[in-house]
Formats: sequence, C-alpha cells, structure tokens
Amino acid sequence: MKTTGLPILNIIVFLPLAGAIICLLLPSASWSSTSLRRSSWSTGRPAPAPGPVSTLGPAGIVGLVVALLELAFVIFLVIDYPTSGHAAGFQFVSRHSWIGAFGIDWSLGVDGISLFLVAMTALLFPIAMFGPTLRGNSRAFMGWMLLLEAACMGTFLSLDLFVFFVMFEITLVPGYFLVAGWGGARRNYAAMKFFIYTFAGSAFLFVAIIALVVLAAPRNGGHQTFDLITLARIAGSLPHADQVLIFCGFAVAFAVKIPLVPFHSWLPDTYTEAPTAGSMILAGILFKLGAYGLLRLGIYVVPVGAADMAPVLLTLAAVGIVYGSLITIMQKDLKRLVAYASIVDVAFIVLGFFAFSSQGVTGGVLEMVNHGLTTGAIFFLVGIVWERRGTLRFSDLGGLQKSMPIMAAVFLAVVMSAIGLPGLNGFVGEFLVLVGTFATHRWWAVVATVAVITAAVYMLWAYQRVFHGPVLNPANDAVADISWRELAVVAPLLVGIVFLGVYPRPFLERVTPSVNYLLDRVEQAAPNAHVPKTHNVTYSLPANQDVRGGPPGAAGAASASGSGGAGSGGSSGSVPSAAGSTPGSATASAGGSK
Amino acid sequence: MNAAYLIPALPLIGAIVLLFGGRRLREPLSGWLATIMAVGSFVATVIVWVSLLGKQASARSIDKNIFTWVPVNSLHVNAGLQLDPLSILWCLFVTGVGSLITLYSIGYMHGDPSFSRFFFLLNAFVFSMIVLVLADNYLFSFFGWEGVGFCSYGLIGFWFDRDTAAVAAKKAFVTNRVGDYGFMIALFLLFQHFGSFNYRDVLHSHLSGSFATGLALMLFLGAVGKSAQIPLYMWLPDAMEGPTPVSALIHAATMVTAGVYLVARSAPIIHFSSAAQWTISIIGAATALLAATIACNQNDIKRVLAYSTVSQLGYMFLGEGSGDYGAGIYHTVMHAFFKALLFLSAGAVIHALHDEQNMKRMGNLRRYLPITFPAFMIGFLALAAIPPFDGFWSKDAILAAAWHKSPALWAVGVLTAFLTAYYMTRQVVLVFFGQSRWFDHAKERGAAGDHHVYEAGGVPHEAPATMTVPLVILAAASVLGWLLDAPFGGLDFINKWLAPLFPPTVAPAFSVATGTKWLIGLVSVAFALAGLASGVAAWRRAVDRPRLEPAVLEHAWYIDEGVSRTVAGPLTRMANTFSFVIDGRLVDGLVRAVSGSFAASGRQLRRVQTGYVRNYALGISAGAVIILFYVSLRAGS
Amino acid sequence: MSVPSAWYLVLAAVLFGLGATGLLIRRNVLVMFMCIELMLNAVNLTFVTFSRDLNDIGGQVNVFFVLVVAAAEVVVGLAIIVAMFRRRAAATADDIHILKG
Amino acid sequence: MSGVVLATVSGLVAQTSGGSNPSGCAIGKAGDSVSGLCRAANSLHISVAYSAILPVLILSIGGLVLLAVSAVLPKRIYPGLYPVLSTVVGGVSLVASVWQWYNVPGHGQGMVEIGGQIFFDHFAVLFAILVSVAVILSSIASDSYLRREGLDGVEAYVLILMSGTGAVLMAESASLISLFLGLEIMSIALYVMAAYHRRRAESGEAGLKYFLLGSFSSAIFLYGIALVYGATGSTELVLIANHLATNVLSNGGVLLAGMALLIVGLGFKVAAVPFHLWTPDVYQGSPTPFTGYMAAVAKAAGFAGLLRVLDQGLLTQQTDWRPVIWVITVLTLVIGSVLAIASRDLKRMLAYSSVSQAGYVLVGVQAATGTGKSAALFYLFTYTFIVIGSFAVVDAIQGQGESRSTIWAVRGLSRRQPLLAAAMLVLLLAQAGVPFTSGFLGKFYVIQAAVGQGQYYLAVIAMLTAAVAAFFYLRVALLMYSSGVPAVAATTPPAPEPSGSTGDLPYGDAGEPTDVGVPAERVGAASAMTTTGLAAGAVPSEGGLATPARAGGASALDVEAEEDVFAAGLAPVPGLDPETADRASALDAAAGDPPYVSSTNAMVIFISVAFTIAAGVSSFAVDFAKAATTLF
Repeated sequence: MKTTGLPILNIIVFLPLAGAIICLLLPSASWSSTSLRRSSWSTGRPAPAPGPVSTLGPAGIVGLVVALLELAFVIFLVIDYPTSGHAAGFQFVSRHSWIGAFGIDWSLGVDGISLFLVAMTALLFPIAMFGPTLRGNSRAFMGWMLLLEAACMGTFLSLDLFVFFVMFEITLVPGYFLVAGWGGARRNYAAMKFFIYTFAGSAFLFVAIIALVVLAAPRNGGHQTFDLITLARIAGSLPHADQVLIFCGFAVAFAVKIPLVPFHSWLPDTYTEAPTAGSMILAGILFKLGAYGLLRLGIYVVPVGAADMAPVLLTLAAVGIVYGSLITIMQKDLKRLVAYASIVDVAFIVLGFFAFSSQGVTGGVLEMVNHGLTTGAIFFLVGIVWERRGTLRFSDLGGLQKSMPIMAAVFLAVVMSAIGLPGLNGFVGEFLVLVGTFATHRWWAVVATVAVITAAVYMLWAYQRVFHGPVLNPANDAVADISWRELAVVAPLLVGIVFLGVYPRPFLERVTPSVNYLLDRVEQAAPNAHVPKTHNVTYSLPANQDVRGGPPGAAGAASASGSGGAGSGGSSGSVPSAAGSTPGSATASAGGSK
Repeated sequence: MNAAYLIPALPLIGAIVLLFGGRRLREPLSGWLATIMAVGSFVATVIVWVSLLGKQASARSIDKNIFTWVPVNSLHVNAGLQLDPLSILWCLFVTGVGSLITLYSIGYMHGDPSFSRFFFLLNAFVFSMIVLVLADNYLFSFFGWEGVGFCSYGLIGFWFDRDTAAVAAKKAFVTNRVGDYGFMIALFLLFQHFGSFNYRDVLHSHLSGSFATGLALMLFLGAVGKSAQIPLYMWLPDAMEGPTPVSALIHAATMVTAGVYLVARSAPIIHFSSAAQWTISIIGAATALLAATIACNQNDIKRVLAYSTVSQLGYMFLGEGSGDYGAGIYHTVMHAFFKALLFLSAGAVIHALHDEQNMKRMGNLRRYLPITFPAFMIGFLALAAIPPFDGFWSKDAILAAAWHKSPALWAVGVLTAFLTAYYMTRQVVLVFFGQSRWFDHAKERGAAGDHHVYEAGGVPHEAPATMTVPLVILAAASVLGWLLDAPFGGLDFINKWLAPLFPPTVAPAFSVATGTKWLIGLVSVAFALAGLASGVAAWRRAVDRPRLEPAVLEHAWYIDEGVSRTVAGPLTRMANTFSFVIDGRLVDGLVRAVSGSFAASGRQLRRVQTGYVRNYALGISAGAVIILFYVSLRAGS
Repeated sequence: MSVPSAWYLVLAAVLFGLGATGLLIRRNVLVMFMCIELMLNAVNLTFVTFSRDLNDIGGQVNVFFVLVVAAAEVVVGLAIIVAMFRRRAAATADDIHILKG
Repeated sequence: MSGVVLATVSGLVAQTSGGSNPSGCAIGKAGDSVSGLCRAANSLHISVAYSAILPVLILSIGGLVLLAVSAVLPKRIYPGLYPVLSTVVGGVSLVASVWQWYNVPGHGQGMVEIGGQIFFDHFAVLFAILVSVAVILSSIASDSYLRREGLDGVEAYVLILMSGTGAVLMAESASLISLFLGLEIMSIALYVMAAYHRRRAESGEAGLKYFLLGSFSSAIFLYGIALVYGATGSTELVLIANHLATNVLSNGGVLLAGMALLIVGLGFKVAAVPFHLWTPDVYQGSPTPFTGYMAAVAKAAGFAGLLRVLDQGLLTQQTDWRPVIWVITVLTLVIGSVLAIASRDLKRMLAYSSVSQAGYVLVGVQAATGTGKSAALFYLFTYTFIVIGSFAVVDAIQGQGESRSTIWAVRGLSRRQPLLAAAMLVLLLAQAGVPFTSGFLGKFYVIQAAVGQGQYYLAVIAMLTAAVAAFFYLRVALLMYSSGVPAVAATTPPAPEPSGSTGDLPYGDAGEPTDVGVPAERVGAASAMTTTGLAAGAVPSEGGLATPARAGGASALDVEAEEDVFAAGLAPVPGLDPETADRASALDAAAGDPPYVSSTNAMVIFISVAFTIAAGVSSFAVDFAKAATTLF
C-alpha cells in the first residue's frame, strides 16, 4: 500500500468531527443577528414571511472546506485502494487500544464492500450540506451534519464491534436534531419516532454484541475482545443455537434501521418531515448503516445464524418489495411516495445479501451505493420542487414540465434510475440482486421481480402527476426552473448514476473479491447456506486476517500462507500491526466453476 | 470492420449533442443533425452489410466487443456487438426507415417548442434499437430493449400537457414492463442454466423440453409486451397520442417488431418446445383477428392503423410460431415499409387538417393532397394484400406456413385478411372520397378561437418537401419491396440471407405443394378483394352506419374497460387497503399503540402517587409482604 | 420455668405489625411517629431475645445503638413536624399532599 | 453526633459481639454474659486502624469544625466561607480517599478492621471517593441556591458533611449494625436537608414524608438485621458468610425473612420499585442542589449497602435473593421510565428517571458477579456526576423560589443560554445512554454483567426501557432546542402565500404561547398573557392566565390527539395539571430573561459534563471501577 504512514482512515473519521467542533466553537453571530425567533431553528420551509436564507457564513465555509477535504481524502483512498491481486481483506488497518478493560480497540479498516459506501458518504454529504437552500442556524446545521458524517464514516470503517455500535448509535443524535430542528410541520413527532424506534431496535443489537463477546471470551483464552475478525473466527465454534440467536439480535436492530417491512413505520414520517438535506442523508446513508451491519456483522460474523435465518429475511424482503410497492402506489404526497419507494429499494439489498450468491451480494452492495445516489438526488429534486411550490401534494402539482423543462429532464433521469432502466445504475444492482437470488432462491426472486412492474407504476405515476398534464393550478404556471447552482450540485450524482450504469466495472472489480471472500467464509462455516460455487476468482488477504476456523489449506480454502500473523494475531487489544498491513501473499481459488 | 462501431455510435453522439445542446441548436438545425446521424448510421450499416455479403454464408458474423459491462465472477457480460445476417437485416430497415422518418419529422414538428427534445428522443431511440438488435448477448439486448421503451415513453408523452398523452405514455411503459418481467425471468433462467447470456453460448445447446418451454414462454412474454400481442396489446392504440412520426417509426415499423426479432433470435431455444411454438402461433393468430375486428370500427385515423399494426404483428408471430421465421421476418420488413408509409401519409393528412384525426370529419381529400393520396393508396393496397404490392407476398408466405401448421390457424389468417381489406377500404373511403366534411368543422374550430385553423383559410394543403420525399421513397419501397423475398425466380434473398441462422435443425424446412400454394394465394386474394368490395359497398355513400359500427367494437370489445374493472380496480382497492388500513392503522397503529400504552400507563400509574404518606407506606408494606410471601414459599420448599 | 423464646419473638413480631399497621391507618403525624418507635422497640425485643437464645451479648449491645438512633430520630423528626405544622392548624398527615402525581 | 465517637464506639462494641462469636460457638454452649462483658472490657484496648476510617473521620470532624467556626464567628459575616470550608473538607476527604486507594491493606485485597465493623478495601474507598466528590460538588452547587433563597448559613454544609459521613460509613461497614448506623446518620441529615427550605411548603412536606417513610423503612431494615442476627448469630458480614457457608441452617425461614426485610430497607434507600413511592415527592420538594446530592449519595450508599449485604454477607443465598432482585429490577426499570413519561415537572421527571437509573444498577447487582459489582460501581460513580450536574442545571433554570419547574421552562433555552442548554443536552443524553457519554458505558457495563450471567431477557428489557426513557430525555432536549415558533398544523407545509394564515396552529411542541407568525387575533390572548405574566412576576395569578394557555394547549391537543403519541408529552395534558401547565406557559412567555447561572453552578455543571464525556470516551473510569471489584 502506498499510503503507509498516513493514517488515512483515522483522518477520514476525525476530520469531520474536528470540523463539527470548530463549527460549534464559532461565534454565534451568524444567526443571532437576524430576527431572533423566526430565523433560528426555523422550520426550513418557505414560510409566509420566509425565514432569512442563511448565507454561508463562517460555519458554512468551515463546513464546505471540511466536507470537500474529506471528499478529497476519500477519493485518495479509493484511488489508493489496491486492485491488483484482488485484495479481499481489510486494508489500511489501524488499531489502537481504547478501553482495555473490555478488550475494546479503536480499530478501523476498509475493504471492497465498505470502500464505496465511504465514497458515497463523502460525496453525498457536501451535496446535502450545500445543495438545498439552508434556512436557519447554519452553525448548528453544519455542526450536526459534520458530526453525522464522522459517525457514518466510523460505522463503515470500524473493525471493532464496540466502535461499530457506538458509531451506529451516535448517528441518531445528529439525525434527531436535524429532523427536529429543520424539519417540516410534524417534525417533533417524526424525530421522536425515528429516535425511539431505532433506539429500541438497537437494544437487540447491543445485547447481541455483548452476548457474542461474552460467549466468545472463553474461546479466546479468556480475553474479552470486540475485534471483528477475531470474533468472526471464534463465532463459528459457538453452539449453533447461540449463533442463531445472536444473528437474530443483529437482524432485528438492522431490520429496524434498514428498515424491513414490518419495522418500517418510522420511515415515512421521518423522511417526509426531515429537511431536504436530512432526507438525503437519512435515505442515502443512514439506511445503509443497517444494511451494511447486516452484511458485516450478520453474515460475516455469524454465518451459521445468517444461513438459518436467511429464509425469514428473504421472505421479509420479498414481502417488503410487494407490500412496499402496493403502499407506495397509493401515496398522495411526492416526498412520502419517495420515502415509501425506498422501502422497496432496500428490500432488494437484503434480498441480495441473503441469496448468498456472489452476484446477489455484490448486487446488494451496489444497490446500497445506487440507492444512495438515486435517493439522494431524488430527495434533492423533491426539495427543489418544495422550495418553489411549498407543497408536494400531487393534487396541487401538475404540468410542471412546462415551466421547468430541465428540472423535468433531470427528474426523469433519476426516476428512471429508480425504476431500473438499463444504462443507469439502478438496473445493474437490481439485476445482479435478482439474478443472484434466482440462482439460489428461485421463487423469492420471481416474487421480487414484480417490482420491475410496480416501480414503473408508482414512479411514473408520480412523475406524471407532478410534471405532466395540463396546468390546472395557476401557481404551477410560472415556477422557476432548476438553477445552475442546483444543477451543478446534482450533477455529480447524475454522473454517478450514469457511470455506474454504463461502466460499473471499476466498482465491481473492487467489490467482488471481498464478496467472494465473505461468501467463501459463509460456505466454510455454514454449509447450510448452500452457497453456489459460481465464483472462481483468486483473492488475497493481508496477513492476520484469515478468519476461517479450519486448518490452513483445508478444501481449497484460502489461508494466509505467510501464516505468521494468521489466526489469533489481531485479537487481544494490545498495540497492533499498525496502519497498512502487508498484503498476504496467499491466494486461493475457491471451488470450481459450476 | 470498424464501421460497425459507427452504427450505434452516430445516433448516440447525436442524442448526446441534442441532449445537452439541443436548446441552442434550435429548430431546423437539431432536426438536420439527427437526420444526418441516422443516415450516417444507415450508411455504416450498408457498408457492414456489403462486407458481410462478401463472405461465406457461414462466416457472416462479426463480433465486436466494446467493453466489459457487468463482471461479477462467472457472470460476465460484455457490451458487445454481433453483426450477423439477422441483426444486420433489422439494422438496415431500422436505420433506413428511421432516417426517412427523422427527415419527415423536420417538417412535421415544425414550430413545436420542444423541437430538439423530439429529435433527441428519436436519435436515442435509433441508438437503443440498434443496440437491441446488434447486441451479442441477451442482457445487452435488454439494455436496448428498455432503451427503446424509455424513448417510446418519452415520445408518446411528448405533448405532456395533454392528460391523455401522459396517461398513454405511462400505460405503454408499464405494460411493457409486464412483458419485461417475463424477459427478466428468462434472463435469470439463462444465467442459471448456461452461466452466460451470450447468444453464442446459449443458442447452441441442447435443452430439455420443459426447460425450453419455460424459457421460451418467458421470452415470448417479453415479446408480447413489446409487440403488443394478447394480452398486452392495449397500450399500442393509446400510444397514438404521440406525434405521428413516432407512431410510424416506433409503434409501427421498428420498436414493436423487437418482439419479432427476439423470437427469431431465440429460435434455437423455441424449437425445442412445441408447446411454445403453438402458443406463439395461436396468440399471433388470435391477436391478428381480434385487432382486425376492432379496427373495423375506429374513427380515429391513427387508431385504425394502430389496431392494424397489432393485427399485422399477430401475423408475424403466426408465421414465426408456424416455424417459418423467414416469412415472419419478410412480413416484418414489408410491414415496416407500408405501415410507415401509411402512418406518414396519415400524418400528412392530419397535418393538412390541422390536427384533425377523426375520419368522420374528413372526406374528399384526394383533391387536396396530390402526393399523399397516391402514397396512402399504395400503402393501403399493400396492407390489404392486393397483389402485387408488398403485403400480399409476405402475408401469403405466412398463410402458407400457417396452413402447414394447422388449417385452423390458416382460416383465422384468411378471415383476418378479409377484415383487413375491409377496414382499410373504409378508411380510404372515409378519408379521401365522399363529401368534404372537414370544412364545417374547420369553421367551427375557427369560431371557437382556434385561429391557427382559421387563418389557414380552412383549406387543406399538401405537406412540405421534407415530408413528401420520405413518402415517395416509402411508396416505392412498398411497391417493389416484395422483390426482396419473392417466392419465385430465385429472388428469395431474405431467406437465403437468413439461412445460416435458421438451419433445418432449428426451423425444419417444410414444403407446401405448389398447387396448394396457388390455392392459398388465390383464396387470400379473393378474401382481400371481397373485403375491399364490401368496404366500398358499405362506405361509398354513408358516413355513419350504426349497424356496422356496434358499440362493442368501438370500445374494442370492452376489453380495456374490463381489465380496468377486473384487474386494475381490485388492485387499486387492495393497494388502498394496504396503504391506509394495513399500513396506516395496523402496522403503524401497532407502533403507536405500543408507545401510547406507555404514555397511558404512565398516566394511570401517576394515580398511585397520591401524595399521602400512608399510601406510600402501604406500598412499601405491600412490597415487603410480597417478598416475604415469596421467601416463605422458598423456605417452605 | 421460663417462657420459650419463640413467644418473645412472636410478641415482637406482633408489636412490629401493630406499629406498621398504625402507621398505615393513623392520620396524626405524632401518632404515626410513635408507631415507628413501637416498631423499633419491637426490633429491640427481638434482638434481646435472640441475644439470649444465642447466648451472645452482641444482640443486647445492638439495642443500645437502636435506642440512640431512635432518640436522634425523635429529635430531628419532631423538629421537622414542628416546623411543618407551625403554620397549619391541623396536624394530620393527609393534609400534606401538595406533591403528588 | 460525632463521627469519631460513633465510629470508635461502634468499633468497640462490635468487637465485643464479634469476639464473642466465633462461628457456632454460641449455640448450645453456656458462655455467660459476665464473661462476655469482661471480654468487652478487655477489648477496649484494641487498636483502631484510623487509616481505614479516614474519610469518615475527616468528614465528621470537618462538620463539627464548621459548626464550631460558625459559633465563633459573628453571624452572617462570612457567609461565603462555609461553602469554601465544606469544599475544603470534601477535598481533604477526597485526598485521603485517594491515599487510601493506594494503601489498601492485604496486598490490595482489603481487610476487616476495627473489630469486624469496617472494611478497608477498594470497594469502600471507591465509595469514599464518590461521596467526597459529591460533597464537593454539592457544596459548590448549594452556595448560589442558598444565597438566592436567603437560606445561607452553616447548617446546610454541616448536614452535607454529616450525611456524607453516614454514606461513607455505609460503604465501609463490615457489619449490619454499622451499616444501620451509617444509614441512619446519612438519613437523618438528609431528612433535614429535604425540609431545609423554610418558606416553601413543598420542602417541609418533602422532609416530613421522607422522614416518616425513611424511619419506617429503617425500622423494617432493622428488623431484618435482627432476624439475620437470630438466624446466623452474628451481624458481621464475614461471619455471616462463613456461617452460611459452613452450616446448614436450622431456621432458614428466619434468615430469608431477614434477608427480605433487608432488601426492603435498602430498596427504599435506592428507590427501587415498589419502594420508590417517596422519591418523586421528596426530590421535587427538596431544595434542588440537595436533591442532586440526595440522588447521588443516598442512592450510592444504598447500593453500597445492598452490595455489601447481598454480595458479601448473603452470597451463598443468591439463589434466594436473585429472583427477588430480578423482579424488582424489571419493575424499577419499567415503572420508573413510564412514570417519567407522564411527569411534567422537571425535578419530578428527574426523580422518576433516577428510579429508572437505579434499575440499571440493580441489573449489575442481581448479576452477583464481579463484573456485576464493578458495573454497578461504575454506573453509580458516573451517575453521581450526571445527576448532580443535571440538578445544577435545573437549579439554574428554576430561578427564584424554584418557580419555573415544569419541563416547559426549558423551552428555548438553547437561545437564551446556549452553553447551559448544551450542558443539559449532554447530561440528558448520558442518562439516555447515548454513546460517548459515561451513561452509555455504564449501561454497556451492566448489560455485559447481565449477559455474562445469561440474563438475556433482562438485558433486552433494560435496553428497551432505555428506548422508552429516551423519550422523556429527548422531550426536554427538544424543548430546549425548539424555538417557540409554532409549526403548522397541516401535514404538508402551506403554499407560500403572503397572508400566511394557512393553518398556523400551534402544534406538537405547543401549549406554547404563540409569538411570531400567528394571526393577530390569536396572538392577542397570548401576548396579553405574556405581559401579565411578566407583571405578575414569578407566580402568576390564576384567573387571568388560565384561559388562553389552556386554549393553546387544547388546540395543540386536537392536532396531535389523533396520532402524535410520540409527541404527546410535548403538550400539556388538559385537566391533569392545569395549574402547572398554565404557569409554565406564562412563565415561558415571560422567559425573556435568561436563567442566571452563577459561577459556582457553572463550575459544577462544567465538571459534571467534562467528567461525563471524559468517562464516556476513555477507559480510566472503567479501569477504576474494575479495580475496585476485581480486588474485592
């Protein structure tokens, strides 16, 4: 790795945090000068006497600089991420003891799965922070946003279950205040519901993590550890029922966060009430925390439990797709419709993960990124409509294409991405998920494919009711088209949407080895998962990251042949192998072709 | 053979330029750009075709890999082109007809505020269609397949401020998506079974019957959606809300034949399943007949042609299902010529009458439209299958194949031929003969404030040259095109050209006795003439003949309404129930009930906190007693 | 002949119960307070009984502690009661329930 | 009530009982009382390990010195001196405790000192540190309150020091009798502290209630001691444990009954359900800084006693008491949180919240393992800072006469006092258990203890309760950060119409006197109220204010009645508490003047917040608590 010496992951996590602190320390002149009650903590809506639009101000400048610097670091990371040798394990690992009494390390690492989530986060945040018109207290807004960014990065990059949980939980606080501080009319209700619902879900995650750690401790020489890799190695030797229960604990928490269908009812309220920036981040990134957790904690750590519960989750996902589609069709409000549509999209992610085929899982990962781009863009555009018109009810809209043709075109492109038009990103992810699912769980895929019809129904109906038809409401007659600034803001997302649809190869090349490695592990640990032997790709792991329990070289398994640091190397929380461990020389080819 | 890249590249470049710079290019320029790109694509196709001609019949296939699209382990999909006789044939008429129609549109779309958007979509359509036919694997074809669907959506809803257009566009897309559902399932099956989507890998395997049936039927479901067959045909008549050139290009000549292409391409799969073949031919025949009956009683000039398109597509599937892919494709090409001609002529008529589409308000236009009228007549005769025009020959080949398959299918085909001649005659009579009924209506519209009509003096005028030139070219093609595959004199170019793709193992040759062939031809001519005669007889004088225009036909057998009532209605109600009752009251209600129960129990528990010391002491005592009781149980045991 | 120690214990328990019951049913703060004293003394009796039973002086010594503590409680308790009811006519415990809910 | 005397005497006398009672010797053998007395007399000469009771000595002597100083000095000349002195005493005690920490005898294993009455171990020292810290913080925090309320004088600080003495004694006690003594020393001082505000009826009521019920529970506790004594023949925990470990009890019922009564008595002190009933009333009525002290110290000492009794004396009986504690834990967790949701008074809410927090400590207690104990210790230690800090903030918000005490008093705090609001936010989030606060690590620790014992259900219940509890913490946070700008009632925002009259109903966080952006006719009443409220000062008269505020509240309720269960608490519930609701609204309207935060208060708040965050992100506090019990 070229970036030895530069603790890039730590920078990525701490930079926004530092930015947030700087924002909070700034003098409060930027917001107390304006008329007090109206401006600060205002609703962010175009009020009758609209609250003053915040100029960037010092906080905005800090936020902008930090967010862009963060983006630069992440781009650097993506470029630097090794593709040769099909690196599958965690790269750029950084590990420091944190709370030694509990065996907690501050441990970060990135692999192909998290790499693009990090990239998407870094891309989406500046757009969300500076795209929508900000009303109200810019200082607090920037502070919360940067804090949220730090927490999201921390979640994606953590290699320690404690760090993961802590970061996962802390996202709620800025999320809560963003909704409550800048949201719509029912913001308090929505924020409270969001917080408490997900907080309650996390209870299970919390207990499951601790249970895993406690149960694993005796098998780790009595040392309690939260290290992901070590736990993954040990978890396989736990009793079967324990693994299943632990997985269930994970699954409940993540199902709430994702959200899977019976646990989704916080979502429409929250997304509808959140400010535009909040919706973008909530839908674009916070969803993914749950999905990512399901993959990283659920499938990676306790594959046996995941395999056992896969039918349940697949069913929930399939049901969610159909059910979500039906509900979405009937929505009467554009933002609410988009929020419900997200339920369908994320169900695809889960479907792909639990298909346990490399196409499905890769597709799921791609869907995570896709959904971030698409939903981020769509919420941004919805926000523009809202700023212009002050309403999102379909009955109030219609015929907007006449006055905002460019907007309509951009919106259509994003809508088509959501529908899954080939050539745009949505299709590749959706197709991979479905084809992967079909290979292992045919009938679930057959049900889920219905979404290709229903997505078209609700998305196009929504588009029709907003942009098509005669202008019946005079207020829709002279609406300003999307401005150059807004166009520039949404352009990166559009580029991403098209690029990932036309040429997803750079993405897939980095993701696939990690996914193969993951599935290889599932296959080893959980024969009941019935992983299809469709992957025939070599990959290499950095030393000390081999987590398969079996003896090295068993059944074509990859094992770090350097083997000095293999196995228990990364466990107990002393000072670690520092940033950037050397790539293991071992390669392995798993399985034959079909 | 790098010209191959130019075939899709030129329209793509055109589309991109028009997308970003269309508003700057403005009126005629963007139209011309699009036309040039389409023509360039056509030229490139011709070059490729010529180079293929120079090769051995068996070696006529060029693969061009552009880039790797989706690589995930064993799933390895390239964006690659495969130039073989079938794809080049399709490409030829797509780009050819496409060029003509693009040219025509420059005139037709004159003055439209969204002029460049139209040409962007046209170029994008041509690009997508080229990808569809040139792709070397099913998934990349699907890319084009959906691309044409998107362009179709954009073009049907081109005049978005009409509610009907917006609804029709959405309906077309959604209906197509139902077909795509089948296509996607077929793709999954392909991957699961072959681990590949490449035509080269897929189409040379031996398949078991049941798998082949499933796969073929799923593919055919895709084709049904795209090509407007029963039960997914309803979108096509509604699609006439789009500008007429769009109807000509997309909804008559090219896009709707994608299904025909797909079936032809998948012939090596289909031939393993006789069930699938029967399904295809029966659906084709049934669609042909059903649509023909409906067409007999439509008053909108374009809707008649639309139903006629559905009907003719049915013929094509009948031919393919009967095993004569050559016949089906022959008819596809011929149909592209004459139906494009008919639509463009109809467009000229509409143009002349300032967007009047109701045939009952036309009449006697032959005097005013000197070029359009003969063009339309040629198209009419071709469609009505009057020899020696195009339609006769290709239809004859299909009917022969149908006869071979089953006389019943043939009978349906012949009946359809009769109806075809009848409704086309009706149309011609109503539009071009009889009284001038448009004049009154023009005056009415003028009085009603439609100054455009009023200022034009109310007199229909012939279209500009950009519109008439394509008419003339297409008319010529409709007269002479049949020579491409004439059943005699060794002129069956198309059959020979396609022979490497449909070897006897895939499409077993059959022979119909020469006498029978003659008989079939004569019978169909007789029926066509009968239809023509009865049409003239019925409509020469009258404009309204209620007995021949039952409402049931005017409403297309009430199938659309029936579907809305039996499928859409309950579905909507179900969705409504789901979203407002189950989701709102049950799922969310449960959440609210839980949270509410906490709040409520809090309020109830507050009553325990009375503020009286004795009550508190009682609470402590009660707690103590309970614990004492518990330990006494333990001590006792 | 000596009385079995169990009798003392039962007596003490009854006294304790009486004290507790008194606290629960009486309204007068002073009476309630006396009930608590009664409970404490019941405990003292228990201590002494056990002390005798176990032949252990410690139990008896404990009684002294309890007496001291009870005295201290009396001092503070009465002070609070006096302060509280200096501005009220009635002196029942039920009169003080501003704080509730 | 000299700490020295008490400690020494208790040491002496306990020595007698301890000396006379080697295990099992008493039963059957006729040792006469005379010889017992003789031995008692002899043992007057036993050496007293003063180092073991250093904090007790310092705190009690310090209290006496304070009294003496105040007697010598002319009255009210140096009112600022007493808090300083009290803080100094607390500081000395803290230093002594820290010294103790590094000089625990028995190679860090701890030892029983002073005739089996006093434990000198890390556990005790940790509590000594805790109590010293609480004494320091409360002394500082009390100053501004007492001066504002005109109550300044030496007595308050003497009481703080004395109750601290008792609390430390409880934690150090090695016998049930010294535990009882410590409990009484602490409690009696606390009764007085509760009733300290002479002019507030609530304060007197709180004192009286606390006194009556506290005495009642003390009696029960004492009876428990007597029964345990009867069953095991000793009051010393070590001897009890030895006895139970080596003998089969003939009278197990007596022991169990005694155990039950001990649990009741200590459960009262820690405010575990169902013995919590006094808590809200007393916490609400007591002077605010004292409430914080009470919540920190009394609870900690109660838990220290509970841990001593259950985990040391009666560890062998854990199969008997663990189910009891389990049920109490669940009840405490759930009922505490649920009641807090319904509560509208800040102090009362925090009281219920402290009940709920006690539940988490109980989770650690009932695990009955080393992890459980250190988890409980850690929780208590961090909670001390959180709760004292929280009440210090509440004190600042309440103002003169504790007049602004409902949760609506914090509305808009972020604008008026941003730093205060931020501090309160941190403390609230810590109580809710949000990461990067000590509260989170505490929950983490206790849950770990529970899970280590296989108590998955309890762990899940506890964490779900945390979610419920998050509601009322966040409600306060939300009010602090809400602007008072009424949001609109419609589910979607209205079109930007110039008039702006579309549905500007107060909503959700309402019950608020609407200020800006509301049609004039609606503002009228509210602004009238505002001025009246300002004029009327702290306590508004009833008539003029009731109507408009209730109208606002009702309309808010109409909107939210349908579905806003989550936001329900944000509007006053009509009919329940109109008086407080009205007053709160009026006061909020009048709350133009930001709450006054004295520098001493600010110091306390800062220390609390700093510790809460520092302990949440680093491991020192965890290591500390772990050391306190691994060496136990």
